Amino acid sequence: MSRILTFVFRRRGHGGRWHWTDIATWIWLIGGTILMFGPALWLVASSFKGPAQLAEFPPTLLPYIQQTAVVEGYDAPLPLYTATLEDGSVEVLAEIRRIGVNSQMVDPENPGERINVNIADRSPVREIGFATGNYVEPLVANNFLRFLWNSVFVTTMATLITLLTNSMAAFALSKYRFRGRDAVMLLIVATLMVPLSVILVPLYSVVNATGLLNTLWGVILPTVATPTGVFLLRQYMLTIPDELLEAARMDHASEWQIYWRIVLPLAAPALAVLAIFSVVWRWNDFLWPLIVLSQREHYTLQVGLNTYAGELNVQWHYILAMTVVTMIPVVLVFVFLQRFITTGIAGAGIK
Amino acid sequence: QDKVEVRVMWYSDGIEGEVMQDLLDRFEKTHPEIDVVLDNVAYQVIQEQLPIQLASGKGPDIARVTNLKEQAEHWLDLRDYVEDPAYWEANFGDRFDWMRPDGSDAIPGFMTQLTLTGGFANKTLFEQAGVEMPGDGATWDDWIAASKEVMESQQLPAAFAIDRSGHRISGPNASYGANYIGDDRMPAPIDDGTMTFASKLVDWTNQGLMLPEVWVSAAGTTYRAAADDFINAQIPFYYSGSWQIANLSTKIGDAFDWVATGSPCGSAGCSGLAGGAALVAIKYTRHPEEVAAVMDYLASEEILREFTERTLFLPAHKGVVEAGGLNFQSDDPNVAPALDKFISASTETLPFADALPAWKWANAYYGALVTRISQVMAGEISLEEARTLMDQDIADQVSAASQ
Amino acid sequence: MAGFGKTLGRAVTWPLTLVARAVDPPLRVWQRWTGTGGMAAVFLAPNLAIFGVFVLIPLVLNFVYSMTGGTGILLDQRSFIGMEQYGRLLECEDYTRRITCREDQFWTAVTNTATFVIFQVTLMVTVSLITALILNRNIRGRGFFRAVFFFPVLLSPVVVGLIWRWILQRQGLLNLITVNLGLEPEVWLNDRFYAFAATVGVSTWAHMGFYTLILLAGLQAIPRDLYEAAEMDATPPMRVFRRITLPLLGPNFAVVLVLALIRGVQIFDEVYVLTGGGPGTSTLYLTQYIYEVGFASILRNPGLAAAASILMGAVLVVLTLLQLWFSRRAEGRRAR
Amino acid sequence: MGRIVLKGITKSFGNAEVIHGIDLEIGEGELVVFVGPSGCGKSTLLRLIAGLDRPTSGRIEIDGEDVTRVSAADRGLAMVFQSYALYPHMTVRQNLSFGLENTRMPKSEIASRIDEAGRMLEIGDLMERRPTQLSGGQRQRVAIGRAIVRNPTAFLLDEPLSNLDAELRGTMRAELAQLHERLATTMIYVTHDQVEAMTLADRIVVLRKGMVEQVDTPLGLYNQPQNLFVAGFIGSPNMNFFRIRATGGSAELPGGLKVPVPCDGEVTIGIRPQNLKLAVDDAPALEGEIRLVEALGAETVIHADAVDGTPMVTVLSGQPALGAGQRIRLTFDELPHLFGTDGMRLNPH
Amino acid sequence: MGRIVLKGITKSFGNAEVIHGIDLEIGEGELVVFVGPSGCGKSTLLRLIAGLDRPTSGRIEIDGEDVTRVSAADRGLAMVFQSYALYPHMTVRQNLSFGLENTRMPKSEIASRIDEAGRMLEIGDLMERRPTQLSGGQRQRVAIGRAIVRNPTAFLLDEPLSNLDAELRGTMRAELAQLHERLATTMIYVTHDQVEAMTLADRIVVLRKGMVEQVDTPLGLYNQPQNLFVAGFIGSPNMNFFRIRATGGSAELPGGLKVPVPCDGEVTIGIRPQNLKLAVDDAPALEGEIRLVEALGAETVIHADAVDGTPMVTVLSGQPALGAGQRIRLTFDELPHLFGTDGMRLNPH
Ligand SMILES: Nc1ncnc2c1ncn2[C@@H]1O[C@H](COP(=O)(O)OP(=O)(O)OP(=O)(O)O)[C@@H](O)[C@H]1O
Ligand SMILES: Nc1ncnc2c1ncn2[C@@H]1O[C@H](COP(=O)(O)OP(=O)(O)OP(=O)(O)O)[C@@H](O)[C@H]1O
Ligand SMILES: [Mg+2]
Ligand SMILES: [Mg+2]
Repeated sequence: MSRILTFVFRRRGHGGRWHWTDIATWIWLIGGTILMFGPALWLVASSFKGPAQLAEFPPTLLPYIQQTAVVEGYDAPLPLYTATLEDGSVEVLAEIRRIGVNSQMVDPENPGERINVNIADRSPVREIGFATGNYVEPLVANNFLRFLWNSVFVTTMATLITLLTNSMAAFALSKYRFRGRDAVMLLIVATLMVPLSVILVPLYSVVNATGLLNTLWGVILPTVATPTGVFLLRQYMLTIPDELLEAARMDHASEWQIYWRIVLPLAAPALAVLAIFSVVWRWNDFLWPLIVLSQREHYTLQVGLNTYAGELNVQWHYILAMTVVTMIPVVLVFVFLQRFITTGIAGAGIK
Repeated sequence: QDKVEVRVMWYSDGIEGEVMQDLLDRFEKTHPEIDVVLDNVAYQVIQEQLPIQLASGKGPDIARVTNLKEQAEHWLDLRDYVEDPAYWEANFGDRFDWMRPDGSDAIPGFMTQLTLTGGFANKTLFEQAGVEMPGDGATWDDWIAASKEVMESQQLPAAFAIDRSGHRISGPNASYGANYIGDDRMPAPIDDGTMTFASKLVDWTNQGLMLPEVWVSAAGTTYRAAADDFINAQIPFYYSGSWQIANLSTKIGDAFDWVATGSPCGSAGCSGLAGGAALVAIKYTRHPEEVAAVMDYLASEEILREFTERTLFLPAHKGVVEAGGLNFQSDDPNVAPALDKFISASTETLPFADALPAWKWANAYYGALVTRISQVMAGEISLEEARTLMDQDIADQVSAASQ
Repeated sequence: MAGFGKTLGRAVTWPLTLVARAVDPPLRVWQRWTGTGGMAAVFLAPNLAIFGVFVLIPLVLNFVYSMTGGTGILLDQRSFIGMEQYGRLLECEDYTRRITCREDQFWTAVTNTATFVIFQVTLMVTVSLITALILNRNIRGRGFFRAVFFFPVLLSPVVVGLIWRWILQRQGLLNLITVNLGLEPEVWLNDRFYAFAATVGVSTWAHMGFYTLILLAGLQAIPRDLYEAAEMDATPPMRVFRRITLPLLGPNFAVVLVLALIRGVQIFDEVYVLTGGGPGTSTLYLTQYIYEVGFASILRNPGLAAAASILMGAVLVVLTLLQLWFSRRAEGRRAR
Repeated sequence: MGRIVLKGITKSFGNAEVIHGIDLEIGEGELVVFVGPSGCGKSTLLRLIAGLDRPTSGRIEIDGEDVTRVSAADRGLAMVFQSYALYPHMTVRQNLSFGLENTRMPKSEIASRIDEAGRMLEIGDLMERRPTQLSGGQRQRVAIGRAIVRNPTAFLLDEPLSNLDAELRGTMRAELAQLHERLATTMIYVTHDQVEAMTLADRIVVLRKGMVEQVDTPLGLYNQPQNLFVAGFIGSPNMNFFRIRATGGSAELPGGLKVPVPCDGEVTIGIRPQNLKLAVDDAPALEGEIRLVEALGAETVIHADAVDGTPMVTVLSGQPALGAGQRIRLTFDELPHLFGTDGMRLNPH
Repeated sequence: MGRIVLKGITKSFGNAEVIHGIDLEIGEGELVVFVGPSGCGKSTLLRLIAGLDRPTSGRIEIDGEDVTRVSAADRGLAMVFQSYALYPHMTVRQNLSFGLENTRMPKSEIASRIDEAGRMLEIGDLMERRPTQLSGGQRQRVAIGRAIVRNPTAFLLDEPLSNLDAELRGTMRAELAQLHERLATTMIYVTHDQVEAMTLADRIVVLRKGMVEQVDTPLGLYNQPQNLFVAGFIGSPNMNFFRIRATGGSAELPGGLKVPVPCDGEVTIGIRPQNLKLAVDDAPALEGEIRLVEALGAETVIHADAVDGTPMVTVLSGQPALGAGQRIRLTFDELPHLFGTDGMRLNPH
């Protein structure tokens, strides 16, 4: 069974020996993992960096904070540095203050004696540490739960409606012959062409006219009729054998039941794909909610997150942290849904 | 008793949102009948969404805005609502023209902060290189020459950088005698003053003195700041503006000493360019009285002083400025001198620069400048071609706007 | 976990099932009354209604915008000027030299976008296809790798642009590596070629998971016995791929090509953050141009932006129709 | 319940007409079998009756009611598809219950019907499996079960047994016969299998290129085929045909055996292989040379070429010691079938 | 060319072992047929030989070479799939030529092979159609054609004719027989059809639940079934079995007919339906009551219950005037088959 699953390149791959395709596969996978996941992991690591460290050149891989030591005679903990002394020896010293290019330092073991070090000859002692404030502060300060709820609401409703309406339309477009079918299909595909960011103003006018401004439905509705979804589902449903529908018709099923009980379950892989996309899109939607929602109680996470983007300064440390937080649910959804993609079962009922 | 809700659309570059929230909380305690909601938004919302809202007669009650003049028709005239219009005239009167139609006497709001473009120098780098920092009255050439020395001695990638923004180079342009405003208050053709500084910039870029990626690696009017390079001690000199003070302070920390330098001089003066954000009342509010109450509170000297001290902004309140003695809340020894420097530099702006914020076509000019000069730096067009194109861009904008 | 997932799935779908059951009787009556043709209308209605209001009307409005002038935002504040905006976009003194065009940046954006799309779509389709093929193999940890390749899709474009700018900037991660390898550091984003390659690469990085998933779903639907038949025929792997996998992947491949093309032409956010269109104007793409003209400055020219977007849409429609025409031919051959 | 009448049915796909005007009456409770060569339109006709396709012209009545425009779901028929068409995402049980749930039948009733069908079709153990986990034969049985549980006005079965092994096919055939007897439901049954057709059918409809060639009882068809096509199609191995000129009331078969013929001129003489037997040595006989001997154990099929080259087949019982290349002499007792030049039967009924 | 040897082959899917140790030798140019009930592992065994699955244990040799670990592509065999597995996106011609193109055969050679196969299988007119545009039978023929053109070391055919109509199946069977004769290529053939098995096979392998029950020539199997299973499985209708106690060298069938038995004790007596005939009135006979009469035209199958209730079937030639409910008395000439309590044959070979 297992080797039935193996694929195009499997020709000589089995039998225990390694075929070049196996090696290529693993090179691709490992390389891909580094390339795809590496930057993302780095993003997560960076989200624990303080603002200063984020701006730091060259960037570090991991978040660090400078070590400090409490030194006798000084109230505040002092930052630690490795300093190269005049005699060439290297020591860990605590800095009292820096004046120009000179750093006044003290040996934590021996607080009495002050040492002057040129700042070019010292480097901070740092250890991996997490600026958890990046997470805590926005979460505490910013009505986060409210935003979360709004996002969940928007994402869930939009995804459900998307799946429902798109699959219905795709069903009609793939399994019925009627006049104007090609025209409808064409229309739907044609509207893929203009990006949302371009028709924002007209769309705003429409949403304004329908009274949906500053409501979550104003965020949900314009996005659910996504032509992409219809297109995707239709193409998949074309591969579902008509005979199954006919069998159901013979079983006294109404067209609605055929759609609901036969076509929908069989389109599960495509639906899962669309559901994943929809969740990702709606969850990450930013531009459109920004336009519709101008009142804090309606903000979605992404909108809330972007309040850290100012005119002249962007508080990246908060944005990164919140990006990571907002990513968690979608990752979970993906992990949950992706298993449905594996089953290409549509053809299985047919001889 | 129903509370009246007043919505404030607010964006933050730093901690000012928190400060404002704090101030408003205090306001609500004393005014239980008013519920002030601070809608923190991205600057993009102010820039892109608010205009649409305003055009369709909607919007918040109060907003923090930077595009003041262009949208002046939407601001509410608070003259009939505030307690003491004279107080407003006295303390904010100078800037009202930035935010009301030409010839109007409305009181649309007040500047929450003033900004002024100006330079920053990495004092430590200069010291390490053993180069004397140019003093007051030093020209752009002096500064670049000094920075160049530092760059060479410290093996830095560049000598200086200037933010990629038409606004940022307009102060220096003015210093070289530029004037954008024609006699009819319509845009004048690009003049030699502008071209002088532009050609300097291009030369500096070609010579590798100016950090190339800031201007070259972007197209159109995209804003790019070089703050991070300064923060990382990659450039000894950085021309940006007063708003960077808080940012530099947090991110540089103790790494090196830095100073504000004001604007270097050109042939015509040593001008920076003022600007800033204003809190304005929106004409479409249903509760002008309450809005005015909030505005009165926020504009009061005491509150504004506290706001300024906590946010490290330049004050725009005449009384506050004149009273002086601001107790800026920062441990950083570099901050207070820098702020002082900017306050004193604000007296050196040239009249043309002062006129710009209240001039309708400034943005058209800025856009053309930054778009085309970048192209010259990238080697796509020559400076002469750029001049024609800039004139043409501006003319196009004007004609499009008047259709 | 699986059991929990099932329960959860049921909990979510249960209300929907109830609704689905409730609507059945009335729909049955409707079906008897109108026949299956009428049912097609029922199935299309919700989508078309939402679609009409929120997509079609704005599109039409957009077209109207393209024929108005001025800086007003709402239609009633704008004056009708006919096709002037189109004229302005298309006007050139010498069509061989972009610089002589009235909107030279538009033409720059058009050529840049065309080049970008050619490279990006090719790369995107190739990479997603290879990845889909590999993920379709029976390898250990398939689920994990699938998640890995999909992960960047979860990131917002702004964050994508940002991460890569940090990697590619003068003192970024990449230069850290090159320096450690003993090479000269390079200001990647200041180089025409590298910047262009970066936009192609980064946009592929960010979106390939999307297309991989679509292709993967398609691969799963190909009957296995066909591969067995091919194996009996001693078909070399590449030939199996070309002659069996590719053709049978047809419909999904069409989806991917069309979507990749469309989204390629519409590329914006991540590039905007990554290169901002630079160096110079060498990665200035159409949507950025439209954005700058129509939104970025306060002196917006929505009419011009709308006209540009309509032109862009028109070109896309033509390309897509061509594409669909090809895939329709393939569709004729589909399935048993 | 279950009288089905077709009137002047035609069906075209695009320009190609595949059913050319069929009239047919199927009585209540009758089991009618459609036979005919591959591609002759059996499945198409069945689909028209089912309501899955609309006839291009003509009229379909069920129990006197015109259902031509009624949808498949509302005709109350059940169908077993040639390709099974099981719902791949449902278990066997769900496959069986799906049709019942659509009629809002009580749960207990559904369960009992399914149990019964499961027992009858020996798929009781497979109830929780999905179609992918079944062998071909098991799938076919589930498909039949799905029709049975519905208790329909009429069954439409498109080659329901074609994928079963011989043993199971025999059993299932008997089951179907019993089922039909018990339910007395009208059944229309498409098959390629002569034995199925002969044993199950009340009447057989022989189709050819979208036309009805003959409708009759199995033995009627066998004994009195109306034309050459039916004669050749019914019966296995096929009937032997000899095309000869008849003169003076008789025709001479290759080898010299004479057959009385009621008319003069060109005729085709048809003799079933089972009716041929080895001739006594000196009697006049059909002569030929053996080409191939197929020993089936109980009987032996002998393919031979008559002296004039006409191929002929005979079935001899047992395992006679004959081999390829040997000469063979055959004769027959029963009157052969006679067909005219137009292919129509000449014998009296 | 084409000697295939299986040694101790077993195959498990997960925990379920479906092939339990099969040893088999298939000679060069031999045509071996696998028969057995549905689900007994015929297809699985074929796939193991093809190399599409790997045996769990055991060893497969082709022409003396161990190919157990060799991939299907390199075994040089051709297979006709039970599910056709035609490439849906290719025309018939492309389907046929696909395998040949892999071998870098000259174009003209490919074309001529395809033409020949097209002629042989009567699919010459369909060359430019796609599988969707073919009837089931036509698809099957294309699938066979695809194997034929390859000219393989051996053919593996998984029920290749199961979807053809009777007539075509007969023709195809003959064609296959000729093909085999002409090519002299080894063929392994899975079928449910007794006639196919008997007429085509050089040897028949009877499988049951993943085990080989008997391997023999068709007539060998028919005449000397080694055990009850084979006796029951081969021959249609199934052999009648009577389980009786034998005493004193003979056993008494229901009705009183005596059969000599070489030993005492419980035995099963097997009599083929075709060997039963109507008894002369007064002779001792097998007696029973007719339950069902199936008239097939040339012969009539009579299902009856013996007096002790044992069901029995007889096949009478022609159309005897018998009906359900009538008493029937049967006798036989040939020696019946005898099986012991262990189900093994007792008769001498
Ligand atoms: N959808 C269709 N489009 C075009 N032609 C069709 C279609 N369906 C069937 N045909 C043609 O109609 C004729 C009758 O087909 P049908 O399936 O009824 O044959 P059949 O008698 O069931 O054959 P088989 O015994 O092989 O199943 C065939 O020639 C077939 O090619
Ligand atoms: N992939 C599989 N996983 C699990 N069990 C399987 C698989 N394939 C076959 N089987 C089981 O193995 C046994 C043999 O199956 P196989 O297909 O070889 O039967 P067969 O003799 O060809 O039957 P049929 O005559 O119905 O085609 C069956 O019980 C079947 O359920
Ligand atoms: Mg058919
Ligand atoms: Mg099988």
